[in-house]
Amino acid sequence: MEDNFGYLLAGFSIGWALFMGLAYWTYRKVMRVRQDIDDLKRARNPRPEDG
Amino acid sequence: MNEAKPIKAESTRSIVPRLTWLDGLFWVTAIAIFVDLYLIFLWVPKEAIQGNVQRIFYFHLPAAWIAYLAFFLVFLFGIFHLKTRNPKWDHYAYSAAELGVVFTSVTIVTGIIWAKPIFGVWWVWDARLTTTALLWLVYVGYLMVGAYAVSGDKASRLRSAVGILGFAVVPINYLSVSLWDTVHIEPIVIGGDDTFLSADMRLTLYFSLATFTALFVFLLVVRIMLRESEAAVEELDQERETALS
Amino acid sequence: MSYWRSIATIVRKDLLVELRGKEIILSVSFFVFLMVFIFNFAFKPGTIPLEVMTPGVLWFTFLFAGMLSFQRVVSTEQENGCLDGLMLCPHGRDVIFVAKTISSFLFVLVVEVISLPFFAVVFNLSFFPVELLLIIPLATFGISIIGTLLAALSMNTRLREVMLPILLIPLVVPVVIAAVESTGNALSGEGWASVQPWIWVMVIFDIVFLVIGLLTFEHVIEE
Amino acid sequence: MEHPAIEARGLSRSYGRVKAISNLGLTIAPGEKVVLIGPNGSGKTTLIKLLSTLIRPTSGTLKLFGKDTASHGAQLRRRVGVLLHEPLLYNRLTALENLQFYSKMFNVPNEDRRIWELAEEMEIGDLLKTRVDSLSHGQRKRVSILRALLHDPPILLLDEPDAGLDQTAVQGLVKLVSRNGRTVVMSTHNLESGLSMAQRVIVLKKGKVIMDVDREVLDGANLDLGYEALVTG
Repeated sequence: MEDNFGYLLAGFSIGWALFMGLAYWTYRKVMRVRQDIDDLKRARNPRPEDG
Repeated sequence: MNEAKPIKAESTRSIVPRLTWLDGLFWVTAIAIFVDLYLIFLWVPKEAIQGNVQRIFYFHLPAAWIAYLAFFLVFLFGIFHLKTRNPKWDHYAYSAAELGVVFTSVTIVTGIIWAKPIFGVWWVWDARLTTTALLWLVYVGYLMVGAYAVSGDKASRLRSAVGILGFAVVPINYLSVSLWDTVHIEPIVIGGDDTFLSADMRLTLYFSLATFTALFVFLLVVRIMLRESEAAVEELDQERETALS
Repeated sequence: MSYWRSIATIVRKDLLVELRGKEIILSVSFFVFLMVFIFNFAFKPGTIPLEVMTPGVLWFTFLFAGMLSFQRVVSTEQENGCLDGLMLCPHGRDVIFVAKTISSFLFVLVVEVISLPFFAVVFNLSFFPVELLLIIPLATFGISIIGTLLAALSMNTRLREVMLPILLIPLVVPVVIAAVESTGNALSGEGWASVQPWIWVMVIFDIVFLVIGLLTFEHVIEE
Repeated sequence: MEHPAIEARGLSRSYGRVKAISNLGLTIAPGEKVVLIGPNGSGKTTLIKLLSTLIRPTSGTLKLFGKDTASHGAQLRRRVGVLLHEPLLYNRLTALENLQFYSKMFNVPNEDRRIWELAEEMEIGDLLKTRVDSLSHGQRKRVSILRALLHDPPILLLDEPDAGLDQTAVQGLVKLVSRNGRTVVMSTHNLESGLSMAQRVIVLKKGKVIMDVDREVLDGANLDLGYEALVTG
């Protein structure tokens, strides 16, 4: 490979790695939020429907 | 009326929510991306005429295909939403539209970066690029309708109609722009079809497309979950208000 | 058959309401008058060859005139909840869409006919190419279909004022390109051959969006 | 067996998360006069709009004369007259022009005779030539009632017709409405005009029917007391 793309590859890789890390962190956070919401719903609903 | 009792969110379950198929998809995508990078930058041979600039093609084309896939989904989900009036479809459509705009932006930016060295000008009114730009305009309008109301019933149905209209205009856009198109570029340069590519190039292109698709599916599902959580929180707010009033 | 009779009744009623107030035709025609002035100040005549500029100015003005009219045609139904009155009539809700599109189309056409001589004078057009008799109605109808659909759908939501231009313009680009190009060719006397492909673009555009309008309108217009 | 005029099964309608009508069952025979009573927000107007096919239910079925409103909407609207809070009249047209427009839409035979006939009955013959925007609220209401009766509908839905009407107009309305075998559903706030017109009283609360009884069973007095108790709850 006469023109060495090592630096470009490295740069891109770091960029993508950061992006994917952020994506994974968001994904886990969303899962957590969904569970909290489910808990909230369960906590509210068993209350007898008034009126 | 009784006071809504405060909710203590003490969670009895484990801190880390259980793993799902999304985790599997995530790791597959992560690995595929790095392989894809390796293919694009090191493995695939340099294009004879344009040199290394042409490597951006392996980002530009997949991003364009995914953008059109995303907006096709918005079109489909829009129809389902109008038919069944189930807010679920609106959440799916909105998430797909948001990702569609992201991928369209990537397509346009890579198109511009690619056009500069080839033509010495930033923007070129190529039929494909212009149609994509128009699509971007329509669906940013779509998202702005969304910004007004997350679960407003009428606004969400208006969004679905715009989503359907927006996609239907694509073929006509392409037809009228290519008739109008003054700059003639041979297809290979900006997102041409793949018959001119050598075997290695075609392999890289398809691999890159597969990686982008996996990434798109992952981001879409996460965004849908987020969107549904937004709607759920809004619903709980309304419930709390009615309970308190 | 009663489908077209109902549409004709609604259109006749719209014309009657408009004649009574003449609100739309007068104010929009005056708007076109202003636009032509502004364009003249913006592009000093003589700097740009007229036949290049005229189609662009013409259709830009007609597009904005259209947008003003769609909002008004639809909002006449908003007073006293008249839209509910139409929805209670014994026919499908798509009749309302078709009727309102035709009413908007007629209003904008009248404005265009009124302002064409004015354009001819200011841009000293020596002759009136006959192709325009086909280009102007086709393009105006295309714009009216999408304009009416969006105006009606965003009617009683908070989005009304700002949404129409933002949503309408990207959607009507193909018909505006077709109109400008074919008007340019017609004005420079290139004859039918050069205008014909653009006519097809507009015909396809009108048909596709009329069908989509018919299918989506009733689902969205209901409460 | 003749179909009931109005038949609702498990009917519900929600706006966003608020359930305006929840799982409501109702059967009204042809010719029956029914009055809907209930506090604000109990779903009276929503129910009237549902019966008139103006809005679609989120769940449940609604049949008029045995035909489902979801599939036969347009056809059924020919047999339903509706009066809403809004007069549904075009301000810049005269009352006559408005009525001529609606009679063409409902293709009422020899419409002018019909319009004048009804106008005499409702004593608004002299108003027909004036523009709607120069009519008073009460006059507009009467023109709108006339609009609902133009096509002589077998079902008549009135959403608080007595709001803004003076006593004589209310009597005129009651006389007009309670004639021949027309099925009438009328929602109202004040009891007297409701009772004077209806055989059957339905009390709505939070989108549910909490009382459905014939007028004879309840004389005016204890209905007042009962109503207050029921409604405040």
